[in-house]
Amino acid sequence: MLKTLSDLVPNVFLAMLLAAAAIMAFATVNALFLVWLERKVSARMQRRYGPTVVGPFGMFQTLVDVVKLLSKQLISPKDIDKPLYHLAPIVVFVPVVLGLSLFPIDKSFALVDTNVGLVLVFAFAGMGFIAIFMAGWGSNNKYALLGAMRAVAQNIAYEIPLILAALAVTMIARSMRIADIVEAQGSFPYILVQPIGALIYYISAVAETNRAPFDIPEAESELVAGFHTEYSGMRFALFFLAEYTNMVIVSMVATSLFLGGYKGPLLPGPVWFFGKVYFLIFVMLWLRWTFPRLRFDQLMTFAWKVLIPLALANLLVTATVLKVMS
Amino acid sequence: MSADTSLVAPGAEKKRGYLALLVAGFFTLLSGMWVTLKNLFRKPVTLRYPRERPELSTAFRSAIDLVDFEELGSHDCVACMQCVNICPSFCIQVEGQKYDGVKRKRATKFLVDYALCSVCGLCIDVCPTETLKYSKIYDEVSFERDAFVFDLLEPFVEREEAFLEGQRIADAKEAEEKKKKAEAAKKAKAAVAAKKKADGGEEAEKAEKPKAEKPKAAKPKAEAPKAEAPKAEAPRADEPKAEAEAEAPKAEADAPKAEADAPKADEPKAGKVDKAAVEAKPAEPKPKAAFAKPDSDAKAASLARIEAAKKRALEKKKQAEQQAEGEGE
Amino acid sequence: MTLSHFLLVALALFALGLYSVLTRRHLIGLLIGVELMLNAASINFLAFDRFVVKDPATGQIIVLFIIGLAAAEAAIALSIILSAYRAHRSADVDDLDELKN
Amino acid sequence: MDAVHPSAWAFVVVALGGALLSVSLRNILHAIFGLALALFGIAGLFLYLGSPFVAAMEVLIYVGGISVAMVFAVMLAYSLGKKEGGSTRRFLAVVPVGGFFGVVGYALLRASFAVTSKTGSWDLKLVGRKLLLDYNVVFEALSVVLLLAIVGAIIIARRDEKTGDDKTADEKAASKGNDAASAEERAS
Repeated sequence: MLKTLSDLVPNVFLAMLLAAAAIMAFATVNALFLVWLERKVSARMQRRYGPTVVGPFGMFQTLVDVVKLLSKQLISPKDIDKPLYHLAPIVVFVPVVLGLSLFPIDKSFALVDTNVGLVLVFAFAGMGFIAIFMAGWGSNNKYALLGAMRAVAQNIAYEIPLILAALAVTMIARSMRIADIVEAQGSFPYILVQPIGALIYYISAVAETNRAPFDIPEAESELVAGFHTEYSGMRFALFFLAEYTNMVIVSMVATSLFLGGYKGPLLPGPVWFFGKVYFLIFVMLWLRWTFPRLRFDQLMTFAWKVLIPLALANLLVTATVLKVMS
Repeated sequence: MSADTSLVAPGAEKKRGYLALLVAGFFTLLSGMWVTLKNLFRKPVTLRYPRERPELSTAFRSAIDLVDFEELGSHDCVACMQCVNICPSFCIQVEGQKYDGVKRKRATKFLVDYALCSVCGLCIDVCPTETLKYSKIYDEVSFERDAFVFDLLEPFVEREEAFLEGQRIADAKEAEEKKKKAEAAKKAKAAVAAKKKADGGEEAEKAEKPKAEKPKAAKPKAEAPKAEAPKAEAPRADEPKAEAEAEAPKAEADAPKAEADAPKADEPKAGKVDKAAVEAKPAEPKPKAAFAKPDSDAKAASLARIEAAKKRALEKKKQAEQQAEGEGE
Repeated sequence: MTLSHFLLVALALFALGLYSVLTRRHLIGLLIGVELMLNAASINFLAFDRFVVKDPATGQIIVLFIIGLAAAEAAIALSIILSAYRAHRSADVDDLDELKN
Repeated sequence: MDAVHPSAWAFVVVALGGALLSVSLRNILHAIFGLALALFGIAGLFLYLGSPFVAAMEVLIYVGGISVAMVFAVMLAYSLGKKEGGSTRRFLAVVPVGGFFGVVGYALLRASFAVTSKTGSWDLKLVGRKLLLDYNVVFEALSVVLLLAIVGAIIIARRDEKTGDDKTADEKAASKGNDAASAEERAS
């Protein structure tokens, strides 16, 4: 049976502290690794070397960057909306930490286990918009505000196909508990049953995390850096951290829903789980360094005219097939 | 919304249906991803510049440098001033001195202002001893103009004494041989004169002249083919680090002739190593000297300048070593 | 926490919502008040569901209905606010005193 | 049935604090973020009341949907110019609200409820089944209401193309955002 942290640590507060510490540590290390990976992958795709100097293969480059960011002055622009501006980097991190705790990384372990895990993940992802808005509005900067509005419009548009695609899977698995969905995948992953759903989910997930080619909220050629234009030093690093952790979360969802989570031959569960997660993240990097950015109207057209109808059709077909088969 | 918002370029594509377009678009995306995937596993084409340096073409031209002749153990500048005279940019300064017991003049000062040099190569063409060549310097950077004044004699300063000593001996030998020959010639002449007093001495004088001049003319010619080889043979060819340089010249100076034979034997090999030498060369610290008052011949000042240049070179060397150590991947 | 605690909390939320509706002049302020009141009702439903009712599914369903209705209401209200703002260049309740337009 | 774990008070504090912020803050945008905080706290209370699904829905729809839509609306129709209600207005509001709170609170404290033990289950499947069988009509009606709300929101918020000649340039510039706004209203 699935064990959770509260089974292992009886004291609730201690368990919460432990979970928070573990998640923060994971998020930080993961972001350090991912930034390095992104730089390396992008470099190799452009036939450059990428970071090579600090540490083996330049792996500690991001560590050095973090030290640099930590030592930087925190600049607050004039006439900012102070509470919003200062709260935004913290708020953006809350849903990320909450969302990371929900995934079973092995047959027998997840930090938290609820029967509505999937819904919770999407709910927490939705909370991220608030922080983006706070940052965009609080910065008193037109680029930040435009970036925030774009980010929210985009995220709301792409959340629909995201959830619809995930819904098709929950219909097959007959559960919203992530562990159950993973278990229901038996010997073959759901990507074979739901190829279109998986594709829709993945595209929407890339858009949800504001990654290229959907990185319109932070399109540097038009909006400087979008909603975090005015943030410097560690505040900026927190946004960065949240972005990269968001990538992990959507990849974890995709892994659990479509790729069979921790399942796999020979190797232990966590290895499979994280291997799949990082493969999906690699594909995200791959996409980013392959495709040019969409225009905003193209982005919206794609969401409303392509992804949502496809996702709805997918859901309908799935429901029909399930009804006929049962 | 207008047609502008459609995902498709206007025109031929519009005939296709919604789903067909989607599928076609999807495969287009895949082909794009295939391109980046292929490139992901290719070797990078960039050079990590301060650590890796480009292999410069043999046709590469930069400021002039003195050739380090293997068999001489030093350069062969005789301070003839031809390069100074022909230089259109007035960027060369040469002074020479005659030493006791050494036949030829030696340069005591050879400054090139790279900031002025137009790399026209006239000095190289005009050099009678062929001791000038293009250097491979391409990344000299400085905030001061003086930093571009190179003291080309700098690498030779340490071995100058030894060279002069060797040259004295060689010249003495030569002089002796010459004397002997001259004596022999005299004897012969005397003999001939004695023999053919009746014929007159005009013919004998004619025969003597070319004999005396021959060794002079032959020498540079014999050196010329050798001159390329030493580059490869020199210890810095194998060890790009400038460290070895300090010790090497002495060894060269002691036994110049023994080493000079070696490269001849395996010339093709040497040619290969030559490339490495070319690549390694720019990494060596180039001597620089201040050029504050070019006309003042105060020797002390110039010595001080050379000292400063040495210091700079040492610092550079250290940096280069540190970089070499810190080099990753 | 027992049932009456939850009911008191819900009451406090409802009172705050009511206060907001009464004092705010910005249209969105009114909407905020309404949302708070709706949520107070939701808490009441779930609290009774948790402590009193025998079948717990019913309360959840009602709360879900409330949430759905609130979403619909918010969408309509916001679009009305937008069009009112466009017509009057103001989202202030006191400025919207004409029947025309 | 036994009482809820006392750590739920933390969420009570969050909910009431957020509500206080949303009521008292003058900046309407801050008030919306206060509302989001309050809704988050209320979602936590739902969790303690035994329904994680409703809590998740609360966060998903209220925090991620409605409050975001409100912020969007504020940004499209932003007017902070006027001060919120004066002190007389506030005082006039406090009297009935305080009265209401006092009366109902008193009634609540006096009342006694028959706390019973559960017979049904909290299972999500049961909720779904009931939703589609017992409450089918309500469910369908609600979906119709949502559809109407979507269509109505679009129609109301949409600029009337024919009579839109007297709009100022400023408004025309703002109209670009309307598509996004209606899109996002559809989402919520």
